[in-house]
Order: sequence, then C-alpha cells, then structure tokens
Amino acid sequence: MVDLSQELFGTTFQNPVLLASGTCGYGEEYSDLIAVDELGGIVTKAVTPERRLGNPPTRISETPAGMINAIGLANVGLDGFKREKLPWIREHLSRAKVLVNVAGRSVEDFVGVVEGLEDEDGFLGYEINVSCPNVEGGTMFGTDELSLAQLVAALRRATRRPLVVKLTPNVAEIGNFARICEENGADGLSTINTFPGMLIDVETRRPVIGNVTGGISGPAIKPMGVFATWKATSRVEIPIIGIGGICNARDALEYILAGASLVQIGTAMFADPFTAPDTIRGLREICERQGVTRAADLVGALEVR
Amino acid sequence: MVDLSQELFGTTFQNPVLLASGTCGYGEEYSDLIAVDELGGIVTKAVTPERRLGNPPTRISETPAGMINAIGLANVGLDGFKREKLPWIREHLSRAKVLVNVAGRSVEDFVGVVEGLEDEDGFLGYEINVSCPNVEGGTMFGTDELSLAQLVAALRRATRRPLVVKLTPNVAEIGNFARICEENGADGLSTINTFPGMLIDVETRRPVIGNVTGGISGPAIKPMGVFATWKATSRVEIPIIGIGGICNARDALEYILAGASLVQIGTAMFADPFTAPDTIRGLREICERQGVTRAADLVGALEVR
Amino acid sequence: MIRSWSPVVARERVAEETFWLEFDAPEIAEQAAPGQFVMVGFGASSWGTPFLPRPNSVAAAPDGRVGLLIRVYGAGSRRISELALGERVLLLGPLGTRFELGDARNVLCIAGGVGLAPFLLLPRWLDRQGREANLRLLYGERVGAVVFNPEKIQEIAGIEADIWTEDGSRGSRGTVLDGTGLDGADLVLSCGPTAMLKAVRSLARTAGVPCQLAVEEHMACGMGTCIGCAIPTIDPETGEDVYSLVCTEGPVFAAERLRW
Amino acid sequence: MIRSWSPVVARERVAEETFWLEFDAPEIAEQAAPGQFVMVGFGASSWGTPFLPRPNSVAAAPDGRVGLLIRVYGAGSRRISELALGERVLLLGPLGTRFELGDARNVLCIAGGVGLAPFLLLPRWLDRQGREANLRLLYGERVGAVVFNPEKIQEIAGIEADIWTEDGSRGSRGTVLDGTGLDGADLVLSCGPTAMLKAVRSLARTAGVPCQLAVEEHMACGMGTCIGCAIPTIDPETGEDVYSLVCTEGPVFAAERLRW
Ligand SMILES: Cc1cc2nc3c(=O)[nH]c(=O)nc-3n(C[C@H](O)[C@H](O)[C@H](O)COP(=O)(O)OP(=O)(O)OC[C@H]3O[C@@H](n4cnc5c(N)ncnc54)[C@H](O)[C@@H]3O)c2cc1C
Ligand SMILES: Cc1cc2nc3c(=O)[nH]c(=O)nc-3n(C[C@H](O)[C@H](O)[C@H](O)COP(=O)(O)OP(=O)(O)OC[C@H]3O[C@@H](n4cnc5c(N)ncnc54)[C@H](O)[C@@H]3O)c2cc1C
Ligand SMILES: Cc1cc2nc3c(=O)[nH]c(=O)nc-3n(C[C@H](O)[C@H](O)[C@H](O)COP(=O)(O)O)c2cc1C
Ligand SMILES: Cc1cc2nc3c(=O)[nH]c(=O)nc-3n(C[C@H](O)[C@H](O)[C@H](O)COP(=O)(O)O)c2cc1C
Ligand code: FES
Ligand code: FES
Repeated sequence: MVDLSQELFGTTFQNPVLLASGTCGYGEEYSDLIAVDELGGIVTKAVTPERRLGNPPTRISETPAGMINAIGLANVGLDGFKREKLPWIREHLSRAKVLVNVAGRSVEDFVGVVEGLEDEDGFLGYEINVSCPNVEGGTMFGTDELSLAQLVAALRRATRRPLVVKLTPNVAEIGNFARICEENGADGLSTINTFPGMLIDVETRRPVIGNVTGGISGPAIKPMGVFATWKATSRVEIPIIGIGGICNARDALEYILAGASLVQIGTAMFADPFTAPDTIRGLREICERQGVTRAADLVGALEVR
Repeated sequence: MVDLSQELFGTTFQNPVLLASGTCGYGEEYSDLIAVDELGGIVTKAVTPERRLGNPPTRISETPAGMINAIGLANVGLDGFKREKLPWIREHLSRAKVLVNVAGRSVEDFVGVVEGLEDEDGFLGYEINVSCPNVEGGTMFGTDELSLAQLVAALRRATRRPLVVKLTPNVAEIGNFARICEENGADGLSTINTFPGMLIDVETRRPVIGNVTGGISGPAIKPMGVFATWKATSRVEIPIIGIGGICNARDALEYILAGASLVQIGTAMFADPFTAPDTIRGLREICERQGVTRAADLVGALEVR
Repeated sequence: MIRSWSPVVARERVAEETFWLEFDAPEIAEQAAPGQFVMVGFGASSWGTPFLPRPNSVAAAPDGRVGLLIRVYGAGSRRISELALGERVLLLGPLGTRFELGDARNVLCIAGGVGLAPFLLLPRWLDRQGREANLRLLYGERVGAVVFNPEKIQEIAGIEADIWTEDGSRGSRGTVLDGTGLDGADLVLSCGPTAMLKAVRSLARTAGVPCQLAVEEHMACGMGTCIGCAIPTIDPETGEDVYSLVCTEGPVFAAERLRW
Repeated sequence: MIRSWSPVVARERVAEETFWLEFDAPEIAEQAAPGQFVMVGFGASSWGTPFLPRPNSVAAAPDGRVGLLIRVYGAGSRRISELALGERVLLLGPLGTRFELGDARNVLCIAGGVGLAPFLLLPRWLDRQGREANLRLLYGERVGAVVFNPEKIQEIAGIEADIWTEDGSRGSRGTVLDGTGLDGADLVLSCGPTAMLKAVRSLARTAGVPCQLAVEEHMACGMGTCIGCAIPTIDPETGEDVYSLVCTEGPVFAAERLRW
C-alpha cells in the first residue's frame, strides 16, 4: 500500500495531484467525467473583484506541444463566485482541497477578493496570480520585487488561511521572487504560470490571438517548470506546488523530485480529462514498483551528485 | 522573381536564413550535405579566449517539441578558431555571411576574442553570447542591465565590424535589454537564446543532463521567440535576427512579420539538415503565392489592428 | 458526456482533401443530435500534432457509429484524416447545443463546405425522434473537386442535396445564396464559413424567418472549462454585449444573438 | 554521408519489444560498415515524438536495404518500431567509425542486447571486402523472451551465435562474460550496455588482447555539429583527459581510450 498523501498548509492532501487554475473551471464542469473529490484538489479560475467578460476572440490556439491562451481573466467576479460557484464546491468537494485563484490589478483588488471570501467556508486557501499587469506600475506584480513584497504583505494581513503565491517564470532569477514571497508571509508557492508568447497567421499577417499576445502552457514548458521549481526550492523553506506541462505520473514525479510537494495539471486536461486520475494511479504504480511506501519521501529527493 | 535579399549591417544578405550558433559547427560539417554558401549565412559555435573541453555527459536530450543542451561552450578557442576553422570559412564561404559567436565570463574575455579576430578576414562581424554566467557578478551578462551596458560599450570600442548582441529570453522585459544594447552601440540583436530548463530521470532520480540544468530550444520555444522579437523591435531601431524553433518557411515568416530582418535555424537542423535550404525555397514560394516581390517588405509587416 | 477511445471502423476519401470517417462509439452515437460535435484527440501522452483535440460535428450515427466529415485544413485535421482502420482516437461528446426545430414544418438547411456535416445527421435524427418536417438542403462549395458526392449524401442522410459550386463544375454555378428563395421556409438553419452565415442571417432577417446558425471558434476543452471559445454575443435577456462559449452555449445560436 | 527519405520495406517483431526493420536506402547500404550507424528521424516539419532523430547501428545491408534491429526503450524507439510498411523515415548515414580488424585472424565479438546489431553486419561485410577472419559471436540477453532468434541471426549474418541469458531460458545460463575464455582471440570487439563493456575491457586488458568497444551517448546531429555526444576519453597522443564525440570519433573506440 502506497501512501500518496501530503501534509502541508496545516492539512492533508489525499494525493498530490491538483487541477490548475483556469483549466478546470470551478470543478463542476469536470464532475460529469471524473470524480473530482478524489483528486488532491482543484484551483479555481481566477476570481477578480468584479465580473469580467474577458478578451475578444480568438482566445486560444495550439502551439508546438502546447497552447497559447489569452482568456483575459474572464470570470464571474467575487459575488458571482460566492453565489454561483462556491455552493457547488461546498456541497461536492469534501476531500479534495480547494484553492481560490485570486487576480487583480492593484493591491486593493487582491485584498478585496480575499476579504470578501474570508468568512466563507468550503475552500482551503488562496493562490495569488501575480501574472496580471499591475495598474499602478504597468509591469506585472510578479516581475517587480517591490510590488510583489507589498502585495504579499498586504494579503498576509488580510487572511489567516494558507496563502500561496503563483510565480511567473518570466524573470531572470525566480529564486529571488520566491524568497520575497516567503519573507512577506506566503505559506507556499506555485511554479509556474505561462510564458508570454505570440502566434502569427502568415496569410492574414495578423496575430492569431485577439489579444495579440498570450501565455504558453503545455508539455513545451515542462523542462522550464521543473527548473523553476528546483530553483525556488533551493531558496525557500515553504512548500511548492509544481506546474507546467504535466501529462502523466512521470512528469509529476519530475516536479516532486525537484522539490514540489504538490503538482497541478492544466493543459493536459484538455487533451484528456482523465489525465489527473490517471496521474494519481500512475504515481501509485511507480511508487509500488520502486518500493516507495510514502510518496512524501520523494519530495526533493533528486540526487545531484 | 522574388528578391529574398536583405540589406543590413552595411552589406547584403542574399537571403534571410542563417544557421544558429552551436548547431552548425563552423559550417564545414554541413558542407557534405548542403550548399552552405547558398545560405544567408552562418553563426559559428561560440569562440572563447581559450580552448574549452565543455561539460561532462550527458549533454543533450530530447524534450517535448525540443531539446535540452548543456554543451558548456566546448570549442577550439580563439587560436584554434583562427588556425583550424577560419581557413575553411575563408575559402568556402564568399556569399554566405559569417558571424562569429563570442562568449566569455568577463568583459576582458569578450574583448580579447574580438581583438584577436579584428585583423582577420573571412567573416562579417560578431554575435555576442551574453547567456553565459558572468564570473564577476555571478549572474549572466544578459540578465543584468549594468553588466550588459558595460560589455556592449567595451566591445563597441574594440571593433568597427557589425556587433550583434544575442539576448537571453530569461528576463522580465526583453525590450529593456534591447534598448541598452542599442544605446551602447550594438548594430543588431539576436532574439532569442535558449530557456533554462531541467530534465529528471525518475528511475535514477538524477538529472539527465550532466550539468544538471541546460538550455531549451526547438519548436517548443517558437511562440516565446516570436514574442521576444516583437517586443524588442518595438523598442529599438537596429535590425533584429529572429531565433527559436524555426522549422520551415512559415515559422521564419512569423519572425519576419514580427520584425526580424534575418532568422536563424538551430535545433531543426538536427531533425533534418535540409531545413535551411528548404526554408529558403519555402520563403520564395510563399512570397510568389502572396505576390510579394521583395521579402524585405515583409519585415515588421504584422498588422495589429 | 462520454469519453471513449474509439477505433476507426470506416474511412474513405470522398473528395479532394475531404474524408469520411466512422468510429465505433455507441454511446455517443446514441446521444448525438444535429449541431452537436465531438472533440477528436490523441490523448495526453502523445504530445505530437495535434496536442489539443479538434472539434468536429457529428455527421451521422448509424449502428452505434459516429460519422465525421473531415476536411484537411491544418496539421490536426490532416492527422485525423490519415487515421488508419482500427486506430483509436479519444472522443469526447456529444457536446454543445443542437438545432432546435420547434414546430417548424418547412426547414431550409444551408450548408457551406464541411458545414454540411450537421445536416447529414439531421434527417435520420428527426426520423428517430418520430418528428416530421420538410427539409430542403442547399450545399455549396467553392470548386467541384471538393464536393461530397450527392449519392453518398443520399445514402448517409436520406436527403437530396441541391449543390452549388462557384466554378459551376458540379451542380449549379454560384453560391448557395443564389439558390435561396426562402420559398415557404418557416425556419432557416445554416452552418459554414462566417461570411456565408452573415449573408444567411441577413436574408432570413429580411424575410422575417427565424434562423439558427452553427458557428466555429478555436477550442481546447469543448466543455466550458477553459473559457477559450468565446464569441461576441448579445445577452438575450439584458440586451448587453457579452461573450458566449461556442462549446456549451453553442455551436448553434439563434442568429440574432450573434454580434458580428 | 547520405540523407534520404526511405520507405520501410520489411518489418518483423522478432522478440519481446524487439523489431527487425529494413529500409530501401541503396547508397547508405552500399557504404555502411560494421559499427557505423544511421540517424533515423521524421523530419523537421513533424515536431511530434521524436523530434530529434535516433541513432541506430546498421545491422544488415542486403540488396540495397538498410536493416536495423530496434529495441523499444522510450517513445522514439517505440515510434520507429511501429512504422508501417511503406512509411518513410529520414535516414542520415552511414555515420561514425567502424570496427577495424587490421590483421586479426581470430576475432571475438561480444554483444549485449541490441548491441548485437553491428555484429550482424560484420560477417557479410567482411565477405564483401574479400577479407577473411574467424569470427566468434557471443550474444547475451537478460531474459530469453527478448533473444533475437538464432536462425534469423544465421540467415541475416551467416554466423552462429553463442547465446547466453541470465535466466537461462534460452542458450546458456549466465552472462556473455561467463562464456569468455578469450581462447585464442587476437582481437575483441564489443557492443552493449556500459557495464558489460567495462567488464569486457578488463578481460581483454588482462589477457593483453586488443579491444574495440562501440559505445552509446545521446545524439542530436550525428555528424559533429552539436558537440552533444561527447564522452570522456584519453587523448591518444598527449595522454590528456579530453572528450571525444561518439558520432564522429566513435561509436567504435579503442578500449584504452575510454575514460570510465
Ligand atoms: C463546433 C465545430 C464543429 C466543427 N465541425 C467540423 C467538421 O464537421 N468537419 C471539419 O472538417 N471541420 C469541422 N470544424 C473545424 C475543425 O475543428 C477545424 O478545421 C480544425 O480544428 C482545424 O485544425 P487543424 O489542426 O487542421 O488546423 P490548424 O489551423 O493547424 O489549427 C491550429 C489551431 O486552430 C484551431 N482552429 C483552426 N481553425 C479552426 C476552426 N475552423 N474551428 C475551430 N478551431 C480551429 C485548431 O483547433 C488549433 O487549435 C468544426 C469546428 C467547430 C468549432
Ligand atoms: C551509435 C549508436 C547506435 C545504436 N544502435 C542501436 C540499435 O542498433 N538498436 C537499438 O535498439 N538501439 C540502438 N541505440 C540506442 C538508441 O539510439 C536508443 O535506444 C534510442 O535513442 C532511445 O530513444 P527513445 O526515444 O526510445 O528513448 P528515450 O529515453 O525516450 O529518449 C530520450 C532521449 O535520450 C536519448 N537516449 C536514450 N537512451 C539512449 C541511448 N542508449 N543511446 C543514445 N541515445 C539515447 C534519445 O536519443 C533521446 O534524445 C544506439 C545508440 C547509439 C548512440
Ligand atoms: C486556458 C488557460 C487559462 C488559465 N487561467 C489561469 C488563471 O485564471 N489563473 C492562473 O493563475 N493561471 C491560469 N492559467 C495557467 C495555468 O494554471 C498553469 O499555470 C499553466 O497553464 C501551466 O500549466 P500547464 O502546462 O499544465 O497548463 C491558465 C492556463 C490556461 C491554459
Ligand atoms: C546544441 C546547441 C548548442 C548551442 N550553442 C550555442 C552557442 O555556442 N552560442 C550561442 O549563442 N547559442 C548557442 N545555442 C543556442 C542557439 O544558437 C539558438 O539560439 C537556440 O537553440 C534557439 O534556436 P532553435 O530553437 O532554432 O535551436 C546552442 C543551441 C543548441 C541546441
Ligand atoms: S472550448 Fe473550452 S470553454 Fe469552450
Ligand atoms: S551528435 Fe552532434 S556532435 Fe555528435
């Protein structure tokens, strides 16, 4: 018997496999096909203070071994989330843990969402999406050390729940940003969000994506995600959630060996909605074959001579 | 008749397709298979002041739609290059333009190579590889604005030949780095070098690559390379060479529309050594079909509403 | 919604760059209604082309099979078109909305290109529902070489297609719209290129006939989780400009909801 | 060096996860010598698995064909093993160095697993060169299920293999090394897993018999441009520790040059 559970954020994840934000809606969408409550957990689509319609089409397209997306944070907004989405989560997910992905363009935006959710039950904590452009500074929170520090500190004051910051890979040294999050009170990190990218239709000479640029995800970014996870773990003590291109148990295990306590699966769920349950099963099988009784022992077990 | 030539760096490239540094040796290696002198040009393997043996194996492996490499700048060194490689180039390449890729760990290293080559003939100019770790600072030249400015300024003083700086995508705002290069006298930019990445063997629990981490190239990074090219062109006047995952004429055209005057093909040459000549032929065909008589008119012709 | 690894049980090149494929997928075949689609993919462990699944309309559902009419457009549709007998693909479906016939008696179906697919399913599906209606099918293509054989249409769908080609090499010369006197239709259904759909919408609007259009947009999930397939629409209740998901709120929309 | 899109003209599953494939590639077949390899790829326009070509030893060269013995290891070798008759792959070759027999009369060939491949080519190649030598072939596998049929070996190579399996289910029980009295050999050639090659090297060194080993390393270009396939070696002239490229300076190395 292999124990896949992971203890972190003061609770137990029954297994380390979560669904990534923006790729699983609010859980309900997949409930027809897979037993969502058997997963380690889900991370909701980003919630912003107000409802957002999102970007004009085309929003997504395939790229080599991946995809580009510019959804534009289309979401039901804080109130919509509480009214339309949280009730289903509360009712159907008791074992899978839920992180609410939070986005905004100012510190107030983020804090507003967190404060608005703080008294609700049905979810564990927050994953803070710092890849959105910061209104005040123009750049992303996630690429500016000072803005990031202020944001994390403000959020720390706003909540006692687990606070996970989702880092963008679009920086020179992700370890520095990991440190800043830890120092300002984050309980964990998610690595990584998408890479900025662009796809051009050479016949029309226009960008394929309505928003011109978008984020690249999928297997193409897996080696970068593993690298970022490994770099981040070497600089912080707080647990890390590995993300980027995971398609199966071996991919998940790369992240775990690199130091991730949990993983998230995003784009691969589009290729096959069974990817997450198959990954859980696959992890169990690999552990059995390798004689590993507790998957938690594999976290950071990479041997670098 | 389609004119594929491009005027830049005070000379004419017969077509916009070059071979990327580190993927074509010094040209000679491919001469058995393709007419190297029919290409737009080649960029040599990095030349460092001293001969370098490079990294321990394993140095390369496949990744989703790409590869990881950690060659470690293995090269014959400045003297070896002059003695063993330049003579072949001088004798066989008269129409294809040659850029010498230069690497080092200090400003002196780079300047030393450039000064050592300045009086030689047989090549057009330099492509400066700023993705190597900087000995003094620890980080890469390519990720530190001040080091980069100093390096480019020093090199500008050392040569009157075309000076192209090859940027790393591993920064938050590649446009800033492009600007710094232009302001300090660079004649052109190459975008992009590889992304840092990592591959783990889940059976041995070790990194696949002897050097632990490596650079990711190939189709996987194409959307990021197009994005970086587009970002860089919006900030500088100097010409740009687009690189990253180009496999065919359509890929090359994406870069050209995004603003690249020339392109380089790297990893795809391993998948098929005919990729570069096929890309040149394909560009001619697309231009003919689209009624374009001068490919130069397509540079930056992207229409963003 | 069914997910199944389904083998190709029939494959035929039916016109230039156009293929007819049948998959053994009884549950999907049983549920699928005209306008609905399946995502056709290769799973998550092969990250070759395509990685994302591709949406394709269910064009027939005989004997537990799902029939698709595939036109080669890019690398994904090419790979699907080249599937060999016995090869398995991952099907997810049926997905999306269907054409709603309501009480319509005289239904005019206007198909452009492989927009023909849903109308191949429609007649037999109506039969199965015990529903009667007079269907008229206009089917247009740019050139004759890509026209799906009228005999084959007859065989699959039990309906005669009125064929139009722009080069006049098959059927009548012109576009389907040249053949469109709405004569007596009390419902217009259409699927095909956006330019055609727009023209159909104008025609129907002018004639005051209700019109439903099946539209296309890039998709990743096909089931509402990625929010990727949004198109500009008008909220029928508030009249506001919004976006709607083609995969769940469409692909079939009432023409007046589309904001083009 | 030849680059050619070559069709599969024969394919056979010859043991568990092990396949014999022949490609129509006359120029490569004519030039290939034992120890040399070809890069087997799918071109640059399909960036599925594998994107990089895979090195494989030329195992036979009858009638303008290149024969390969493929064992499924990961996704790339799996795709190669699943090629259908008539499908084309991009072959680049012949590449690398060959076994050099010099004046050797009694040559002992020690093969582990699909390290058998170069030794399948060797006997007929020697014939074609008009060169005579006594060849003895030891061929070891972990288990019987993966053993390449001795009759097939006889047919392809015209040589009898002395088979060893660790589970004893085919041939003799044990490793090839258990069968190695070098008895009278004046040259030892070996190809197979690194652990085996190391043991062969010790044996030959102890016996004072010259030894050549064919080694493996990950490759991208196969022709010396990527500098990716370096392994630690000793410079034969200076005695310095250096790296050598398996694709151009190898895959066959004099045993004493390898720095393991
Ligand atoms: C609801 C629906 C039903 C469809 N039914 C059929 C059908 O029955 N027969 C048929 O031949 N085609 C049908 N299509 C179109 C088919 O999905 C596209 O031709 C196909 O996705 C193109 O993929 P590709 O890889 O060949 O092209 P590429 O251009 O290489 O694809 C690149 C990306 O763009 C997307 N894309 C490009 N064009 C379209 C498009 N028109 N619609 C959706 N995504 C697109 C692809 O999915 C992919 O993500 C339908 C589309 C939708 C949305
Ligand atoms: C000169 C030479 C001759 C060879 N001859 C044969 C032969 O005749 N028959 C045969 O079955 N195999 C042979 N091999 C080994 C064969 O190349 C590998 O099994 C194959 O590359 C593995 O690819 P994969 O995608 O199946 O495995 P994966 O592990 O998925 O490949 C991942 C990456 O590692 C590389 N890789 C993994 N193992 C090896 C290896 N052992 N050698 C080289 N690269 C590797 C792959 O090329 C790829 O880049 C030979 C290797 C070399 C270098
Ligand atoms: C369609 C789509 C929508 C996404 N939306 C969000 C989001 O709202 N918030 C967020 O933090 N990340 C979002 N992401 C990023 C993913 O959560 C994930 O970090 C990224 O896709 C890399 O993982 P993958 O390669 O497994 O997809 C989105 C990704 C995709 C593909
Ligand atoms: C094996 C290998 C070696 C490389 N060596 C160098 C180098 O010496 N100097 C350099 O500037 N870039 C080097 N690169 C980076 C390439 O020149 C190119 O920027 C990168 O691979 C992206 O292009 P591609 O996707 O077409 O390969 C190397 C890349 C590879 C794959
Ligand atoms: S395709 Fe994902 S929401 Fe429609
Ligand atoms: S494989 Fe490229 S140098 Fe050997």
